[in-house]
Amino acid sequence: MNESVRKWADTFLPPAALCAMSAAIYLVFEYVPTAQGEGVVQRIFYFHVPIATMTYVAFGVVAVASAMFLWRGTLGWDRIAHASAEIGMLFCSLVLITGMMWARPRWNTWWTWDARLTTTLILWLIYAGYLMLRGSVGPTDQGARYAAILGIVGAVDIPIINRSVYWWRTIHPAVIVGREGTSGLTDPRMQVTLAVCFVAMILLYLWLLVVRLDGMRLRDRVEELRQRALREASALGTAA
Amino acid sequence: MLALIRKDLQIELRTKEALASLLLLALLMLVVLSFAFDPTSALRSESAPGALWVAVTFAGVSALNRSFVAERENDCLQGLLLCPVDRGTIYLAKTIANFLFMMAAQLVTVPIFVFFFNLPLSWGLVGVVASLGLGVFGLSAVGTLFAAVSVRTRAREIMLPLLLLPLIVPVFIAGVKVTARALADKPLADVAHWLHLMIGFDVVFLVVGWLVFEYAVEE
Amino acid sequence: MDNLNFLFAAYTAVWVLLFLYIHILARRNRSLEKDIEELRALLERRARER
Amino acid sequence: MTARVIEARDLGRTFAGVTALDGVTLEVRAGESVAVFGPNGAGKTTLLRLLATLLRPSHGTLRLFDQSVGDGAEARRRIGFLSHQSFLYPDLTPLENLEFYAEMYRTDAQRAHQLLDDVGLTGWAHRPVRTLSRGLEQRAALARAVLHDPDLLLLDEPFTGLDTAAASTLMRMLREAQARGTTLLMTTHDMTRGFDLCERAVILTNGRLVWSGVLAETSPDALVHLYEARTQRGSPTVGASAARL
Repeated sequence: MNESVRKWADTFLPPAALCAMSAAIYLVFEYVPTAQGEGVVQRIFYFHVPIATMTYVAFGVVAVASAMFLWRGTLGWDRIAHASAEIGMLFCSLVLITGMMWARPRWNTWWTWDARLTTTLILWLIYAGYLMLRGSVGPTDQGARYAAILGIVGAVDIPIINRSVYWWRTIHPAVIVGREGTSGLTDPRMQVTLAVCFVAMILLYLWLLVVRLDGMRLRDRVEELRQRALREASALGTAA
Repeated sequence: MLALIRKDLQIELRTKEALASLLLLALLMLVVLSFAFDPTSALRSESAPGALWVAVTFAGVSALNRSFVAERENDCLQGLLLCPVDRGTIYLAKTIANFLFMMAAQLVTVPIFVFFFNLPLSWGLVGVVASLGLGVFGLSAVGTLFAAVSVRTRAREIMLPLLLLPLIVPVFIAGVKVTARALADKPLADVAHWLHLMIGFDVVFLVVGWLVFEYAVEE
Repeated sequence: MDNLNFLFAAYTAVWVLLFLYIHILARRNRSLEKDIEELRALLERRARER
Repeated sequence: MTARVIEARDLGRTFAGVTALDGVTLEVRAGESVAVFGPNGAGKTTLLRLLATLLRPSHGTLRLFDQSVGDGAEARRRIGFLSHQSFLYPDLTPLENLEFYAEMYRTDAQRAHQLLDDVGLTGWAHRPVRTLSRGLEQRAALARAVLHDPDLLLLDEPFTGLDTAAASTLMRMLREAQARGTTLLMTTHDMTRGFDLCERAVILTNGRLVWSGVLAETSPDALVHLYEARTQRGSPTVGASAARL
C-alpha cells in the first residue's frame, strides 16, 4: 500500500464507515418493513448476511495474501494476511452470535447442526488456530511462513468441509432446518436496506484493516528504533 | 525417497517408541470410548464407527507429533535439507512413512475393535480397512505438513491437534460414514460420494503439502 | 413482543464487540506512538551529547 | 582454471526485520581456505547457512561453482557442511547414519566403512550415536560431512567442544581435504587454528565484512590486535570499502 492511498484511506474510511453503519441501523430499525410471517427478529438478517459474506471475503484475503507472501516474500502481504485473519475472526464470531440470536426465537434452539452453522463453527476453529499459531511463534519470518501455510490450507479446505458437512446433515435429517429468509426480499425497501448493510460492512472491514495495518507499521517502527537505540548504547558502552 | 522412508522405519524398529505408544493410545481410547458408548447395547453398530475414528484420529495426531521430534535431535532435519534432494520429496517420504506407521497400528487396533464392540466378522471389515486407508492417508498428508510446523512452536503437543482437527473434519465424517456402511455389510456403492470425497481430500492436500513444505522447514 | 429482546441482543452484541475491538486497536496504536516518541527523544538526546 | 567456488555479491539476510547479514561480498576460488572470524552474533552462522543454501538471501546474489544457485539441489551435491550439531540420528549407529546419507547423496556406501576407520571410529560403528561421547559423535559428523567427497567444505565452529585427540584428527582430515583440492570456509573463534589451516581470513561484525586479507602478510598478534580494533567499533563505517576483496 503506498503513501497516498493510505492517507486517503485514513481520512476517508472512518467517517464513511460510521455514516454507512448509522444509515444501516436506521434502515434496519425504522425504514424496512418486517417480512411477512417472519417476526421482528428477521431484521437481524440484514446484518447477519453481510457480516457472513465479509467473513468469507476476509478469509479469502488471508489465503491470497498468504500465497503472495510465500511467492514474493514481501512482509507487507504477511501483514495483510494477519490483519485480515483477525478481522475475519471478529466477523465470524459476530455471525455465530447473531445467528444464535435469530435461531433461538425462530427454531426454538440456540444451536443446530445445520450445514452452514457447522461450517462456520469449523471455520472459526481453524482461524482461532491460525491466530494461536501466530501468537505461539511470535512475529518472526518463521511464524509468518507457518501462518501462510495454514492460511492457504484452510482456504483450500473450506469447500471440502462445506461439502462434507452438507452431506452429513442432509443424509441424516434429524433436525428440520429452514433456510434463512431470503424468500421475503420482494419489497424494494428490503433490497435497499440489505444493499446499504453490505456497503457498510465492506467499509467497516476496510477501515478495520487499515487501522490494524497502521498498528503493525507502528510496531515495526518501534522495533526499528529500539534496535537502533540498542546498537548505539552498546557502541557507547565499548567506547567508554 | 525410498532411502528416506527406510530410514524412518529403521529408526522406528530400533526404538519401537512411536509404534508402541500409538498402539497403546489407540487401545486406551477404544476402552474409554467403550465406557462412554456402552458396546453391549443394541446401538453399538451406531457408535462403533465413531469410536474407531476418534481412537484412530487421536492416536494418529500423537504419532504425527513425534514424527519430527526425531528430526530435531542433533538438528537432523538440517542434515536432511543439506542433501541434494527436493524438499517436496522429503515431504512425500515423511507422509508415506507416517501413513505406514498408522496403518501398521491399525492391523492391531481393528481386530481389538471388533472384539470389544462384539462385531460380526465379515467381508465388511475389508471396507473398514479401505476407509481407514484413505482416511489415514489424508490425516498423514495434512498432519505431516503441520507436524513440521508445530514442532517449532511453543507447546507443540497441543498446537498440532489444535491446527489439525478442524482441518480433517471432512475425512473424519467420511470415514465414520463409510465405516458404518461397511460394518452393516451393505454395498459401498451407496457411499461412493464419501469415498470420492476422501480421495479428493488426499490428492488435494498431498499436492498442497508437496508445494508448500519447503516453507515449513526453512529457517 | 418477546422476540424484540433477541433483536436488540444481536445488535448490541455486534456493536459491543466492534467497539471493543476498535478500542483495543486504538489503545495499542496510541501506546506504540508513545513508544516511538520516547525512543526518538532518546536517540536525539544521545546524538546531541555525542 | 581457478574456478570461483563462491561468488557472493551484496549478500544479505534479515530475520523479521532484524538484519543478521548486511551486504557481504565475498569471492572464494577453488582450493582456497578462508577463515571467518567474528564475535558471537556477527552473522557467521547465517553466512554459512546462506552459502549452504539452507537459507535464502533477502537480497544480493549468490553463485556457487560458477553457476547460479537455483533450487540449490545441484550445489548441495558438491557441498559438505560440518557444524557443532552432528546431524546424526541418535537412535541409529554411525554406520547406519552414513549408509543413509550415502544413499541420499547417491555415493558409494562402501566409503562409509573406510571413512569410519579414517576418523578413528573403528569399533564404535555399531553402537547408537546416542551412546557416543561428544568427541566420537563429532568424528562421525566429520565422516558424514566428507562422505560424498565435496568440493566445498563449510565448517561452523568445528573445534567447539572437541577433546585434543578429536581436534587433531579433524585437523589432519582437513589438511588431507585441502591436499585433494577441496575448498574450505570455516568460522571459528580460535585464531591459532584459523591461522594454521587457512591462507585467507575475513572478519565479520554486525553482519558486515570489516576486514579481509591474506594471513601470510600478517601475524597472529597483529590479527588479534586488528580483530579487537575492528569488532569493538560499534558502527561499521570503515567496513563498507574495506570489505571489498
